[in-house]
Amino acid sequence: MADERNIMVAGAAGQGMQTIGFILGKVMIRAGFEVFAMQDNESRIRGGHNFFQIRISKKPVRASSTPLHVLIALNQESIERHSKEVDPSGIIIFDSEKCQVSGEDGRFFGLPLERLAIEEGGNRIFENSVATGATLAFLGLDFQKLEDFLKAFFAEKADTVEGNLKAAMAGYDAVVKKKDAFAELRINPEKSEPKMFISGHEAVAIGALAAGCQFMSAYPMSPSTSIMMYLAGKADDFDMVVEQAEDEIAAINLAIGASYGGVRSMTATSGGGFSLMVEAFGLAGVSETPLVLVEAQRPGPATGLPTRTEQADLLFVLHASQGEFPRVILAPGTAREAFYDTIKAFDLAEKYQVPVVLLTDQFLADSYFAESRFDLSDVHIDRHLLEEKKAKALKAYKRYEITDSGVSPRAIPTAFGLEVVADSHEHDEYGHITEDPHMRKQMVDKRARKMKGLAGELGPPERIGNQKSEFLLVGWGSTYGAMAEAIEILNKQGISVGGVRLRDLWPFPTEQMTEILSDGQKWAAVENNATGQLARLIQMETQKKPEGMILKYDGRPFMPGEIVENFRKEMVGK
Amino acid sequence: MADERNIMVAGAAGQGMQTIGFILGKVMIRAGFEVFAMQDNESRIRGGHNFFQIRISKKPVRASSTPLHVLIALNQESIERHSKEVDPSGIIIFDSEKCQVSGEDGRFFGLPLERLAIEEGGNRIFENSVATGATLAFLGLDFQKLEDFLKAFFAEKADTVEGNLKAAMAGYDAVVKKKDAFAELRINPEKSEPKMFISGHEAVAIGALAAGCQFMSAYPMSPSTSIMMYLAGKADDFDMVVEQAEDEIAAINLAIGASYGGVRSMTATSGGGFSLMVEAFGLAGVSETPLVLVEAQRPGPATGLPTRTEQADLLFVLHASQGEFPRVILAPGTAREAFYDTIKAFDLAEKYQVPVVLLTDQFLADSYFAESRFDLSDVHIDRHLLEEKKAKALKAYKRYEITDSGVSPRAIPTAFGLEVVADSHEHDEYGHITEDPHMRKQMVDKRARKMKGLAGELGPPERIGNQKSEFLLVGWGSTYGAMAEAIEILNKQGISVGGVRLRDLWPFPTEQMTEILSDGQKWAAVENNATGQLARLIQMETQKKPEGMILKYDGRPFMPGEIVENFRKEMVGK
Amino acid sequence: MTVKIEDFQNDFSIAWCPGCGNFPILNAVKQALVDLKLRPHEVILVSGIGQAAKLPHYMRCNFFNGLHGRALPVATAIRIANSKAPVIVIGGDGDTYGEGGNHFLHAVRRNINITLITHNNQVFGLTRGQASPTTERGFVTKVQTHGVFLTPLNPLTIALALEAPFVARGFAGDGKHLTALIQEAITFEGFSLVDVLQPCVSYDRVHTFQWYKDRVYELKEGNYEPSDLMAAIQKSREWGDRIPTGIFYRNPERLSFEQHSPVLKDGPLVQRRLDISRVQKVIDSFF
Amino acid sequence: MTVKIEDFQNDFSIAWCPGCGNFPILNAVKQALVDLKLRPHEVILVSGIGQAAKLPHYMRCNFFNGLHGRALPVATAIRIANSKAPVIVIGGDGDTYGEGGNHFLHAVRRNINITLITHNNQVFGLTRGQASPTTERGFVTKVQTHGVFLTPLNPLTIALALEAPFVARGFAGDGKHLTALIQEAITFEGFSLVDVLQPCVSYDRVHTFQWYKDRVYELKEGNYEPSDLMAAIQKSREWGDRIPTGIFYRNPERLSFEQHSPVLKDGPLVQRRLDISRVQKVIDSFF
Ligand SMILES: Cc1ncc(C[n+]2csc(CCOP(=O)(O)OP(=O)(O)O)c2C)c(N)n1
Ligand SMILES: Cc1ncc(C[n+]2csc(CCOP(=O)(O)OP(=O)(O)O)c2C)c(N)n1
Ligand code: SF4
Ligand code: SF4
Ligand SMILES: [Mg+2]
Ligand SMILES: [Mg+2]
Repeated sequence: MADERNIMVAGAAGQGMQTIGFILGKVMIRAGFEVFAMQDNESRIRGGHNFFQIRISKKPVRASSTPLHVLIALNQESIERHSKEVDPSGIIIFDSEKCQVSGEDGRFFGLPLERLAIEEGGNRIFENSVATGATLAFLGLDFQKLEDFLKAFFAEKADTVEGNLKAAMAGYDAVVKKKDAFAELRINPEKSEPKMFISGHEAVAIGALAAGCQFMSAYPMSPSTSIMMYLAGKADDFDMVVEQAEDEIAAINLAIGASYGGVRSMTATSGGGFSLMVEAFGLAGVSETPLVLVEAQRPGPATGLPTRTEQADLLFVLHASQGEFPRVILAPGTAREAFYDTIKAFDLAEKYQVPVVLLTDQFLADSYFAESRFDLSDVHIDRHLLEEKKAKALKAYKRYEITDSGVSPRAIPTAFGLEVVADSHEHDEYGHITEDPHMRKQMVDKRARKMKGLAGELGPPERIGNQKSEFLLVGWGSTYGAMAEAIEILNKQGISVGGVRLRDLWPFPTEQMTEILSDGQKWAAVENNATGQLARLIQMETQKKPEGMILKYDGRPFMPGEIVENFRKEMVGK
Repeated sequence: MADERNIMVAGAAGQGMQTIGFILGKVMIRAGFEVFAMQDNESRIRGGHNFFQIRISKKPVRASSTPLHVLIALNQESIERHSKEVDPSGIIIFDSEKCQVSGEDGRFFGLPLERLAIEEGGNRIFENSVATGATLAFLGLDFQKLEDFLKAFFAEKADTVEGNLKAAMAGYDAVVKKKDAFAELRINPEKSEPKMFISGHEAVAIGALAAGCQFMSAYPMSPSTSIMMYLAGKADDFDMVVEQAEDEIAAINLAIGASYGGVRSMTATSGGGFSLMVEAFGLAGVSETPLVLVEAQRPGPATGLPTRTEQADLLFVLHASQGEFPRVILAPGTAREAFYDTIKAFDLAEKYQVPVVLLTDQFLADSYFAESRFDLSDVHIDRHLLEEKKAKALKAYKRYEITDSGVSPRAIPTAFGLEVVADSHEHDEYGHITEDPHMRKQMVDKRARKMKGLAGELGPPERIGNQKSEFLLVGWGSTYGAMAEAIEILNKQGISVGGVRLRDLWPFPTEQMTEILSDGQKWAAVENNATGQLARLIQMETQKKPEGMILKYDGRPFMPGEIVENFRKEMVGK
Repeated sequence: MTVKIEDFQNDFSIAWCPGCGNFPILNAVKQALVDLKLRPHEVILVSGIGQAAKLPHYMRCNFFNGLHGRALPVATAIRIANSKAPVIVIGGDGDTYGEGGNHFLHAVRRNINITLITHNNQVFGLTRGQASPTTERGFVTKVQTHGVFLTPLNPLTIALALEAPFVARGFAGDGKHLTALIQEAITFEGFSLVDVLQPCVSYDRVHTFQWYKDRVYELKEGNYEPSDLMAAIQKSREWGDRIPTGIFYRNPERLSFEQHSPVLKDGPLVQRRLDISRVQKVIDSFF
Repeated sequence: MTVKIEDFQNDFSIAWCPGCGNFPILNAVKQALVDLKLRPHEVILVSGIGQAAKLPHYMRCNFFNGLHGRALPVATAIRIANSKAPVIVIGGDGDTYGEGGNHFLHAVRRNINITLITHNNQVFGLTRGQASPTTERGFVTKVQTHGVFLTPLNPLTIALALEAPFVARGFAGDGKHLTALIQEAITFEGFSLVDVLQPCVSYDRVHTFQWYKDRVYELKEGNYEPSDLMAAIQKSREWGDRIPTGIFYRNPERLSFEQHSPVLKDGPLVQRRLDISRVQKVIDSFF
């Protein structure tokens, strides 16, 4: 029996692919599978062409894969676009009364989806459930799992549960009748611990909750909006204010204000919005106000491809804003990492009084991961503030006291009877404007010293696979899953490839990377961009140049197979 | 007789240092000296402490120097701050009735400046002229030069000329009486061709005029405002509109609009304003709209030191804006270069349809250079537009046609009966929104191909001095003059040092720099910043690391002597 | 040569939701241009980002589709450079009054001769239904979970507070009236605002075509004189059971940017050529 | 413990020009705080960049001196985080109505309980005398060489067009009246604007203290009722031989952001602590 299946739900925006995809994913994870699901959406509300792709597997998966085993084609266009991606042994479910297929292709499985939905469920909106039921049957899975989930999911709407279930059952039954024709597609889950089914940005959002974030301001921008949406739904329960700003400049200044005002705060945007935040990003830097900022990358330049994915903002974020000041850049590769990195971001922001950027992208943001329970036992919130006792003992409060660590005592205004200042000019230790050259130099140096402490806080580059391999793939952020899998495949193909993955990107692990890259392995960067930004950063930091580049910049994420293919082209023989 | 003299006019904002400094500079240059003058101003309108420092020399000078030979101290504070910088043979001119000096220091030369101004000129505002006259006398120069200049300068105001002249003569006479006491200070000019006395930003502004720029939009921000001010005064004569924008975002979008609309256009700002322009900078990139942008650097982060100098925006400008697209960065080092680079910027912007950044800084902007006449005979304006004949023959106009050079035919809207489009999304050849992965990739590649053509347009790194020296100093932008002079001094001191200066910074001259740095010379970067941004860029591009860094980041420019000193500390023995 | 509405047709496929209020606005824009005998290459459309802002892609014309919120400065300078061409800005309510709010204020102050058509659907359509600056109080979204409680921004009142010389409101459900408004706005010499009530069928179930139809009424000259600024401000504040459409204010006396500017008086910048001897003179002045 | 004006004194040296209208405003701010019995550590000042915006450095207080034009969003969120503290924004006219124009619109819409004091000197002081959004027509500068011809932005009218619940104008030449206005603005529950006529002695030779003194008159309750929005709009447009100062509009009925927000009703955010069991519940919801 096979190890995994790829399912795609495809149709026009507004046809509910997200719901059915989400339901399928949940049912599969509850059935005991490992699951990974990605979304591919156009920038429109109705019509066009979207899909939701789910991979179920017996072993952990963190990327999508080909070929498809089940295609749920909700309209004619979906049949035409995706049939060729379906395995010969696969199945294409479509509405036999609304779409047409030509030829004698055994993969086509027509069902009167809409009619069954109306006849069985009582409403055409249940047509997706017919297809869901059929999919379950093809995979040889128990209907009960779906029933349990739908009952929980639509808990408050008995009618909806009823209609969905009847429609799903109709789809299920239609397939079960032809049981043996598709026996090849069946798959059995392993018994495993229950897992969370969670997207990258949901993980960021609940990371923020776990970190005690109480203020979030943003201006909607794909693919970052999901964070604000999620948090807005939880704000009341978490003593949190979520404020939609009039623009991104307001969004970041609001977040900075809230932080100065005394609560943990964050903002989220995409590259275009970050562009507008750049000045205030420097304000956080010079005023030493803690700030957590999610930069959810999408393809640029400018408006680019609003609903698609890319990793082309790394060097921009690293160098953004006039002048020089310390910052932190974290690039999680999975939902689990996104959760913990968010918590870490809040901690580092306050411990070092610097802006911390979580660099995500559309692919990470909207993809669903199967994750073991996020463990809160290690999560402690330390605000790293000046203690009341110390405050009371102070003769004069120097907000920007020059210290060895570069970190100065931070207090919350109106508490402790101190006056707390923050300033955007170069300033003296009291926060007053200065033009003195010596003070200027001292302040630049003080801020810069934080880099040393920060370097000690970050994790080392992660080694993947054999450390003594002939080749090395080097990647960061959301390509993690696809790259790791590609390494596995290449090794199976007899090519000795290891990997290095950077999650904590800045301060850069210069020593470690220099060491890693001094082993004489031929290396290639794997990046979802056109210029190899991590590779360029590595060159800057270590003076090591890659032998090859595996780049993709068409707005779509890597699949492991593509990396394998490109690797063979770029590197083998080098 | 000595080769050069350093003169400083120091006082509070509002005391007219700029006028007297400017007048002295003009008179000196007309007398046949080489002149360099820099300004040091606080961020305030009245009071505080400012100075204007003029160096006159028999050979070309492009940096300030120490010690001072004449200090015109317009208030007590100026005496206290700057006396120690005055050479033992030098002179300190001050108002003997308003300021006090202690001790028996032969350098002090008190004159009742204000009283003489009133008595002789009829108004206290002429007190600076008294000091100017005295300075001339100390240097042994002909009064006639001053008289001629003042008559021309205040041409329309006979009263002012009269008052100034009488006051100046009083100062002059007072010194001439004590003729021999200060004989050491005298200096004779060489006879040389007449030269322009022009600041870096004046040169940018007239470069724009010479390039046929007809639109300029900006939001005031030091040290960039001088460009807008200058152009506003010339707009009527040059069929130009200069528009003060409501903010920097408007400023750059206005400039882009004017360019699309059909005229050459520009904007100017400093780092903080550029931060706000970053998004539209990418808009120029993806819409392929020509744009010339002056980024006049000042020390950051954020508000930083508004009226001071730094070179810390290089990596920011290079990587600014989400996504990846070609751009050009030029960093002139003198007024002359600023003029020609501005003209070149307009040409490249239209030839390649890319944003071009002129990276200046406060020091370059506000400093006055002695320059031979700017020659216009090589300046030709080519708009690089689609020709009318070709336009008329087109079946369909593809604004973003995919070409080998990456450059597509650009037309002006409403001309030729074509519809001209510009788009901020990823688009097809017609400029319509596309989400197609293949078109996306083709468009990224098309835009990226411009880099190749551009690389061929730029000048190579400039070698300074001996190419086979033991050491190499590497610098860019406004440090040019000080670095070149430091190299001269070091060689005179018996240390074998050469230099490399980058003026055309991007596309980077990777091959040439790799070659230069492969010679085994020990090299150090000379930069007015804290992290060595050019050094980091060189590392990224050539994988060569400097042996040392000569950095200054206190908001003040380098003097040659400082580079010499730091070089000896950093490099000698390495 | 007469111009037909088909001349403005292109074959780029429209990504708006079926039934969206943007369709009739697109038609009205085209029809107004036809009525003005303008041909596609003679007019320049400028837009930002949003559903409304896609409009220029859906017809033949010169267009500059720039950034979210930034259409007005682009349009202003296009007009300065090319001051004979009619320039029309198409914006959404988020686009124009949210992200672009500052440019709105100052474009009105400049009184440049362009026409701003705002598709005011009281919602961020393209980003999936968050409140916009014009959203009515109480409207619940996934971000405004307790309903909007900010004061809605009334674009007409603001424009009038800035003495905008041409302020009008149209309704997407009345194409004929809207066409006439747009036409007059384009011919008006100075900054003209046409704020259009535009139902969003996907994210606003309250302000449907019917909801508006039940409420809108036309300001008819004769009954209403659009020449008194204070009266216009007062009228602009009417909203509820009755919602006025039409021209609220028209002031042909106020000089436009083009009329003021000493340089533009001599004709469009784009038609002038540099006289290099002037540069020479400037260079001379530095000696 | 009584508070004295000296308690607000610090020894940082003031960089304003001698005779500048900013000095009496600084005094009025301090005096208003003294009168309200607030101590330096109890009040938070927020400013942007400009001459006016340096004010917080010149007195003892908590302050956040941020970016040019961006004081309002910072102040808004400080108040949200710390919703018991009086938050006062100090801005210039360029700062607040130019660079920060969009935030001005939306801060008014939010009706957060902060006080905005704009030092309106009709000029960009710190950058040496360019026109600001409030500069009167005809004013010649080195950039506006033919004199300003844009319509001056009337901040009071705009605020009123957005239904700001407290709109006042003060004059730097009448410190007592100004103090009273600031005091009332601070105690007002909701967004309050005090636009202050401030002579710039270095760049504006027209609008001197005397020029204003010859023209200003106080709106006195009794003669003028600041409760009618339309009347206030009308009054806000009066400018010329007579210039009204005082409270143009006051609407205590309108609920503030703090009063609306379901979360802030329970007290300042900064005083609450996270209950980790709630996070556990959220995590559970992903299974
Ligand atoms: C700088 C920036 N921020 C945010 C966005 C995301 N965005 C695109 S359209 C839009 C708002 C759309 O609302 P509106 O302007 O009212 O237009 P509609 O879609 O309703 O026509 C937003 C926030 C963006 N493209 N650019
Ligand atoms: C982003 C940005 N743009 C421009 C500036 C330069 N700048 C500083 S203050 C100022 C305007 C000052 O005018 P106003 O706000 O009226 O204050 P005033 O000095 O008159 O009190 C400007 C343009 C800046 N600091 N930051
Ligand atoms: S979301 Fe609303 S505004 Fe956008 S296209 Fe659909 S109906 Fe129209
Ligand atoms: S320039 Fe004007 S506003 Fe600024 S301090 Fe001087 S007088 Fe005051
Ligand atoms: Mg809208
Ligand atoms: Mg001002």
